[in-house]
Amino acid sequence: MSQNTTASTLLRNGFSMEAMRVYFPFLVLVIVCIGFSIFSDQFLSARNLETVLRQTAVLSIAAMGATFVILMASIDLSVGAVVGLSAVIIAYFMQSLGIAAVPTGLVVGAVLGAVIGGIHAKLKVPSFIGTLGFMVAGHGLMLHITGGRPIMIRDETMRGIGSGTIAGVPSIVLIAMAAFIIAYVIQHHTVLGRSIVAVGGGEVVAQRSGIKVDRIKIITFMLAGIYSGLAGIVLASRMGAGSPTAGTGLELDVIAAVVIGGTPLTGGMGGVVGTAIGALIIAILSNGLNLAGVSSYSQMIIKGMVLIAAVIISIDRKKIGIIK
Amino acid sequence: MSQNTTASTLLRNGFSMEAMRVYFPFLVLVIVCIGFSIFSDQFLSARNLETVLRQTAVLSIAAMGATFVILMASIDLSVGAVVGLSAVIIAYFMQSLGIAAVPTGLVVGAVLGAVIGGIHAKLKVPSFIGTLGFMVAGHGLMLHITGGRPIMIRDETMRGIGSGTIAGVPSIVLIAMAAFIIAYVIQHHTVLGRSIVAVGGGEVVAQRSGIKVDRIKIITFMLAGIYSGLAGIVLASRMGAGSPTAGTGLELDVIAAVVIGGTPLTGGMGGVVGTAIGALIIAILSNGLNLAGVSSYSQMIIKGMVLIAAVIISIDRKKIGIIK
Amino acid sequence: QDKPKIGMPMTTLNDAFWVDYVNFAKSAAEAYGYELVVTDAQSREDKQLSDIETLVNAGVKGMILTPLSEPLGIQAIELLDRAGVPVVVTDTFPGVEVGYKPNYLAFIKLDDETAGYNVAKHLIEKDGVKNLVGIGGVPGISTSEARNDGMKKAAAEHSEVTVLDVQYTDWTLAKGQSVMEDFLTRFDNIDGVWGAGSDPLLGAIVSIENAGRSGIKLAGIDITEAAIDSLEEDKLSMLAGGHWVMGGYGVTIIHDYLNGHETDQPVYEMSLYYLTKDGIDDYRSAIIDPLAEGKSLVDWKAISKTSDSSVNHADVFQVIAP
Amino acid sequence: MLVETHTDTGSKDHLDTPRQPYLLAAEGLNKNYGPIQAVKGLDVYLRAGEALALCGENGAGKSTIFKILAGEVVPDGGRITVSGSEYKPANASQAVTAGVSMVHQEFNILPHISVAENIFIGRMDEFSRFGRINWKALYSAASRLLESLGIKCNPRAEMRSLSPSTQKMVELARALSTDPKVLLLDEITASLDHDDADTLHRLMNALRAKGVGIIYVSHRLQEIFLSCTSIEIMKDGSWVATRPASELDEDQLSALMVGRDLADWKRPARPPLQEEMLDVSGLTASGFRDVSLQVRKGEIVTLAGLAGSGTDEILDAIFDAGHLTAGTIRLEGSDYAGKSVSDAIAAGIAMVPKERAVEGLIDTQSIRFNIGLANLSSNTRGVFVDGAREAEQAEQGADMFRIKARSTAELVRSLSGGNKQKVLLAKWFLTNPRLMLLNNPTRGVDIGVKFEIYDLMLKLSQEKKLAILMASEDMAEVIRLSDRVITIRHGEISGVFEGPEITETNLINAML
Ligand SMILES: Nc1ncnc2c1ncn2[C@@H]1O[C@H](COP(=O)(O)OP(=O)(O)OP(=O)(O)O)[C@@H](O)[C@H]1O
Ligand SMILES: Nc1ncnc2c1ncn2[C@@H]1O[C@H](COP(=O)(O)OP(=O)(O)OP(=O)(O)O)[C@@H](O)[C@H]1O
Ligand SMILES: [Mg+2]
Ligand SMILES: [Mg+2]
Repeated sequence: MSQNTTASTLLRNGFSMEAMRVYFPFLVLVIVCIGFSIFSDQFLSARNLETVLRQTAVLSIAAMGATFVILMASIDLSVGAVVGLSAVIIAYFMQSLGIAAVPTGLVVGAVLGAVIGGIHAKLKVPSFIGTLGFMVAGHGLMLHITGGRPIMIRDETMRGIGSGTIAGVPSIVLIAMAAFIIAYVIQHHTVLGRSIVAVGGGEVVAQRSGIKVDRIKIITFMLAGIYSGLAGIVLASRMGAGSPTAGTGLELDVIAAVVIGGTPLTGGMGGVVGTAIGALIIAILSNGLNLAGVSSYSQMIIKGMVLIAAVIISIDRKKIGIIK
Repeated sequence: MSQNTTASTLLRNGFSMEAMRVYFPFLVLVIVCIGFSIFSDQFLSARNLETVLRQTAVLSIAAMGATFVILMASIDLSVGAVVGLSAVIIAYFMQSLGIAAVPTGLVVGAVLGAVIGGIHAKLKVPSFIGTLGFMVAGHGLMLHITGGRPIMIRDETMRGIGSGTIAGVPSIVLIAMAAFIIAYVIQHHTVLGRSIVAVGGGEVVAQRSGIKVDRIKIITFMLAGIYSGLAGIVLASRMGAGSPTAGTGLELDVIAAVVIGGTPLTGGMGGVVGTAIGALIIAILSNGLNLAGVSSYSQMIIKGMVLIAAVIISIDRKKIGIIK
Repeated sequence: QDKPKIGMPMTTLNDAFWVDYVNFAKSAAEAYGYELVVTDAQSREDKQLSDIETLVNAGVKGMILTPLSEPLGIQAIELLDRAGVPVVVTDTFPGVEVGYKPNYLAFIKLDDETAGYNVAKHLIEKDGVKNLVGIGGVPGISTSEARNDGMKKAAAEHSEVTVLDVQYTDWTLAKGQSVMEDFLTRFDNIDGVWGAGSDPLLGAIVSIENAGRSGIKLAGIDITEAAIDSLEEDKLSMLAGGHWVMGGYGVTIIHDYLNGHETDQPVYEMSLYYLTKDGIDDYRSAIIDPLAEGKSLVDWKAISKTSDSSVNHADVFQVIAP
Repeated sequence: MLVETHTDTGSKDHLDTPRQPYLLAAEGLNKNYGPIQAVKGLDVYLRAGEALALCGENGAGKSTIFKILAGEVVPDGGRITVSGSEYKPANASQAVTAGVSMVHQEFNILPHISVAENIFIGRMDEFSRFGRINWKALYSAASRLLESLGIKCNPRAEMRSLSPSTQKMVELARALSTDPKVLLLDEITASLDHDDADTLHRLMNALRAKGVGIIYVSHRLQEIFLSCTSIEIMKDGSWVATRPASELDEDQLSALMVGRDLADWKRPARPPLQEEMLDVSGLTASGFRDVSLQVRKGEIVTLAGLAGSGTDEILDAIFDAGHLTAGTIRLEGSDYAGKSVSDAIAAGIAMVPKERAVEGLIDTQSIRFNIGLANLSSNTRGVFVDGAREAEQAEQGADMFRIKARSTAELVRSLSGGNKQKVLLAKWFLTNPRLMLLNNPTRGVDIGVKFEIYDLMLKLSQEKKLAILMASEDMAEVIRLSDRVITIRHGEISGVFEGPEITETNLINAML
């Protein structure tokens, strides 16, 4: 805390402070990495770092979108279902359309996001419940479409996206990076991004300041849907299939990544830089525990505790104020 | 809306107004029941109504406890894990202690609740993340204790609780009713209940009114833990075992029951009467859809949509203000 | 229109194996003139118990049960006994022997441990695997744990074989993939992958391809269409399965019981069909294609005591092999 | 500009200057909240360059009128024109587009983004191309605006780093950035310090000179005469009178507002008191240091200081004594070792906080619940709440402070601002304290009730030997009530004044 204060006196304006805050999640990342490199020789190998990045791709893309929703102080439990639906629908249409089916994933995400956002904004259904409903219904729909069996993807281009590299970097990692840069620009340099932060910081104030709050809510859920759709494309290419259980449980990892990254569930502050680090932490945790050969029962216990510890270190209590 | 206003003029004091609000979830319950009685002859049979009450017992007990947490504007994702741990630990100790092991369930709940509450209140970890950590770790712990295999309960008294009746009413339903009455009294007639609502309505105001907010938070999570412990006892007696997967996924049903019952996630209003109805709605939904012979994929889709519709009808937007 | 109902409280329906199981049972129910009411517990025991109670209230005449756990099996059998509903248990041991209550007619099972054992044996003895990793199912579910046990047993019988590690995947392709990625990073010497289910194995195949590793043999349980394709492409060396017939035979037992015919044996044990690359063509033409064309694979009337009292269930309840 | 469409009807004694067209004319406004008629057939006429004060008791309907004009509340009836054209805003941004801007009484800020964004957030399109923001243009526009208004702050600073008064001024800048024709100010000075209040009044004059019309609400009547040209008085949602400001004085205005003449309100002579209640010495915490002061039983002592001088912190530190870094507190001669608010309440200390929305009241709950909250320890039997006593106490509080509500079961959120303040006072006075800490106790309370509260404070101090330590930004209030005034400057005591020494000049000099 005192370190924080000293640092803040050194810095003059709000944006450097913003930059400072990113170091807390980063600190957690460093601690976790040091920890694992002690228990496993392979952990810091180039090959494993590439693996970790691959494993982070889907999570981080989905979490970028969810960051916007959480910045707005809403929550999205439907992430996993939308990612899964996108993957399943792509795989379904790929059987007839081939690689041309890829954009359907984005369309699915955008449409679902708009519907979810519309229900939330216009019918005033709390986002927790609205998205919970879509989570349950979405998984049902995936089972309908697949008939309970994974739909294999035979298209070589699609499979190549999942497994290939470009200039030595896995292509899905490049996709995730591009998604991050776009999210960064949206958050920090666009009217939409600032409006999202404003709605999260105070909906009534935003409304009174002339922001069309309902419209921003719908657009934000749509944006999150598009990100989930993209995550679904990456998932499908990585798995070579649209599986009826694709994306199950992803929403909790996504929310954990966002919060560890320093965006509180009360919204209005934080952002995508922290989320990228948060997603890495979550992915590294699974990877590192597996590498260290920890039994899967113990892994669950350790993961739960590390999650709490990470948040203890990373969140900025002073700024958040009341913690709920 | 106008109906609400007219009604409120007829009624003089706050408790009747409070009572009014309960009608919205009740309305949903009635609609759902009418719907199912059209599609299934057996739905309204005495035997099925008894079954539904049995099926609601565990959920409603756990949801009573969670109502207090949500009234306080926190959230508890660890409900399922605590219920499961309670069931598993009872089953474990029952092997040597017999029926005397039953209270361990309450102890487990109380201790876990106090720890969770302490981490939240003292270390300022947002309850979503703190309880998510305990959810993951708790399931790991259950697997450890059971070694991955259910522990049978052979004690006849215990099994009798789960299947028996007293004066024609299933004993677990009587337990749930007692738990409800106690929760009602706590919420409406005790200092603790007032304090919980105050912390949910405005933490700073509560603190400035002489309420020891941290202590209330810890006590509330402990209370919720005890309710979860009790739910674990009922679950163990109903299942005749402590299973390593007991309670999985229960937390989402619990939160849905509370919100459908009219307690918003922003806390400060609502309460246990609504939750009892909300739990019934959730349980009836599964029961009715199965009775009506709806295919299980479609059930998921219908459930998701009904959840949203129920909230559209039941929540009191005027009172809640901003919906997040 | 109101046909008598038979209840089938399923543990999960998001998996190819159980979808085949249900579809096969449906063809039996249809042939005998029942409505098969299927519920999905989504792997939750309390939900399965509730589903069973609800099915009883729906007035089912009999039930085919695959309990999520032994205690649940006992609870269910007792509950069904009180309600007077006959039950045939499949796949998972319900904790009690047939006849524990008079309504518990039969147990049709696959020996999961043996299945896990045989698959591991194939990898060890036919494929010469020395350093094995296991891709498991769901922790705490008996089928999953028993298959693991069988695999470990086989490995223990061969002193030259090491089981490097076993991790769970919730039977999913995605987790199979990421678990395998981590195995590949951890162990340079993996030459065999044992799978408790075929979906996670498909995920493992993708990881191995991505990592550019060769010489790793994979085999596992559950014959699904997608897995057969991989078998054909030499990405898998063997698949064990075909036990999705259990539910359909359960319907036969119930049907006969309701018509006054006791079944012949308390326990029927399905021996798995072990499919390797050379058997694929036959398997496709004998099983997959007829199924796809909607043909019933079994002449249901012919194996029912109700239509032919000389039938012996023990002779006719077999995994369907090409 | 459209041709004049409205003239005075003569049926009411509106200002008689028919040459100029009305900038804003609202006629026959009605608004019902269920059975409550918040506004009943009210007319408001505003001319360019005019500053109209809207006066009325708490709950008279002033804020409701403002919300109607600002597009936040849809009226049940009535017709509004702005510059002669029909005006029916569906939301705040339509109102702004039509030239009507409002500054709310509560804070309306976004704490975690920059000052510049707080000003322009609703109109960022003006500073962006294809959705991408031109930050340079944004900051320089904000910088220019703030400078032209005489508001000193960095447009890049995070909003939460500013003082409350400056935050309020940024809100004013936001309203003015839209170049409004009509500016609505709802009790804005309640949040401003002296300097900023001066700046505000200068700005109001400048705006009027530019032809902007202003409607102004404040319960500090002297301000109204400083900056308003005419006064409209309302009661229970209905129009009472409209007069040029020059034709009224403070006493006449209060007589019109509350129907009684308050001109002769004087603090009764008070006997000197000896017995010590509070003795604070060497008190230090963040925001102030080495503060020593005494309050005797039956005495009213006031801490006076500019915003940020530390008066709020001193009151807070006594009430919630866990954060003290040095110093001792003695109550009635014995050491007070309390470390928390509940210790303070148990020791007979009560405190009416400054920010009622954040620290004072839970607005999703009833009046009864809120009053009961500070009295939980006394209204109990074991762990149970004595509901009957609680209800009785709430009734007593509602009577004592004349809270305008249908019943004590009404939710606090549906009360007017001043009535909320009364609930807050009732909550704390009913704890029967021996030491009362009051921070701006009559904030937003109308003039009639204000004097009743003064009477009550004096009566309790006299009869029950209640000791009162108060802070107030209302100079008239300080002078009227205090037995002693302690001025605070930069967190330290800068002077002590008693009896006739308590004059505005003396105090201001010691505060600056
Ligand atoms: N949303 C609402 N629901 C119910 N009653 C309301 C609502 N808003 C206002 N009222 C009532 O309307 C009346 C007028 O309130 P309003 O806030 O306009 O008064 P005001 O003149 O601004 O008072 P104050 O000086 O205290 O701010 C009050 O009786 C108030 O209780
Ligand atoms: N969300 C809401 N729901 C219902 N009524 C509301 C809501 N928000 C505000 N009000 C009504 O608006 C009126 C004004 O409330 P508030 O105290 O916030 O402003 P105010 O009257 O201007 O306060 P002050 O007079 O102190 O400036 C109140 O009568 C209140 O009932
Ligand atoms: Mg007002
Ligand atoms: Mg007001």
